[in-house]
Amino acid sequence: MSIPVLLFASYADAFGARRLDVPLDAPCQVADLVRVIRSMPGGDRLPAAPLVAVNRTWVREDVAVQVGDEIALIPPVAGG
Amino acid sequence: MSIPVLLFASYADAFGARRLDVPLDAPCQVADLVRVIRSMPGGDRLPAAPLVAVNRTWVREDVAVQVGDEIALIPPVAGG
Amino acid sequence: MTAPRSDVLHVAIVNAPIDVGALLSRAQAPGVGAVSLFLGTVRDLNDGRPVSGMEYEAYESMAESELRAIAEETCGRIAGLRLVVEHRVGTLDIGEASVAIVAAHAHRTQAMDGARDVIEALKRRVPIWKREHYLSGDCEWIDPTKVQA
Amino acid sequence: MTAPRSDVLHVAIVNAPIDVGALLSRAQAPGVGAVSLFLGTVRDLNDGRPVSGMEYEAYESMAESELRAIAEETCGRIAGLRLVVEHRVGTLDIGEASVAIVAAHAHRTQAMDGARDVIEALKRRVPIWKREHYLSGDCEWIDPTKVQA
Repeated sequence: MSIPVLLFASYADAFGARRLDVPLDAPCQVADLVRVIRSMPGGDRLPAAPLVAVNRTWVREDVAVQVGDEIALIPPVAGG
Repeated sequence: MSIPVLLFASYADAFGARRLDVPLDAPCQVADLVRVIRSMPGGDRLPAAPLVAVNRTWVREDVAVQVGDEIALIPPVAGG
Repeated sequence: MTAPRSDVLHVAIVNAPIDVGALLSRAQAPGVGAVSLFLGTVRDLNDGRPVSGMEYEAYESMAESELRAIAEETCGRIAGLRLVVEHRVGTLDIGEASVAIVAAHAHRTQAMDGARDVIEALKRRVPIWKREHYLSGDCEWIDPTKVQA
Repeated sequence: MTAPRSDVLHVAIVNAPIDVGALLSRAQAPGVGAVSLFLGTVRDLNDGRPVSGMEYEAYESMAESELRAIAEETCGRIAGLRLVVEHRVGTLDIGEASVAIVAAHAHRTQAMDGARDVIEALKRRVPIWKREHYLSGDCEWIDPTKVQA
């Protein structure tokens, strides 16, 4: 199975995609997802602790990811 | 001789005029002017230490008033 | 790179309605990254009394020179600040703007501090007065040294 | 007298130019005595490099909900505050507004604090990114954790 992850801005550039299918089974933790994404091509351009949102809410690394969650890897924000 | 003094807003209402001719000779101090104005009809409505401007600049009571100065007695300001 | 010059672009006491869009345009410049606008408007209630309108009076020549001095001092403290200030006098309806301050800068903190510094100094130093007209028919000069609404 | 209700009047991520006059109108109410507007605008120089334009991207659904959460939290802290917020995405020219925040209140301190609180939280929390396009032809995503322009 795999878990879809949304990418934006510099991360979309790094991975050459706006969405990744991460080979991992749900449920798992956000930290597991980040670890696998880091090993994918372009993953070396991620910072030490990238921001993650689940269902449009900021989450910590130890939050569990469920099937059907909307997961996004968020570059440093720069609005305004 | 007399010294002209401009009045505004509540002070103009208090004295029923927008300009007073204060019976006093220049040079004198601002404090002298205020003392005489206070004795004029309506002068009882002045606060203890009314603001005064000379030539459009805030001044203290001990400043000297010269012939030709533009003198104004300034009610508490309430702009904005 | 030298710090950009501060600039008092426009200071005026006016009788006509304030054109906010025009004031914002005046402050624009290619180096501006943040604009802070402050508007004072006439509200319908003060100290619990229903207000029908507000009448502003100024010692116009001094008000304009004090306002300009405040703007110059603020620009002196905040390098690169661009300031536009208008205060209206005359009779205003509920909702109309009595004062508009536009502060523009490369960065947001300086823009917001600039606008705030000008309105605070204006409230303390500029010889302008306002007389509130109440729905009851009477009216009263506002004395900020007596009531803090 | 009870404190007037706070109100988040409008929060949106938009593609078209921001209509500042319309946003100011939305915040109006008879009880408003002070309006503070903050505008972020695209400037022609960043970190000393000449900029030709700016491209804004958002995680739109989350950006809008975060922005709304920020507005609700700010209104929760400041009773009687009226807030209108728009952030634009897409490609912007120098001088165009990327964000507009209107905070209206009976009193000036609350209005100015409201606008400031929203822009500061927006900068920290709302998933929006910007890519600067330089006159030299290249472009770069801005990373505020790396440079403090």
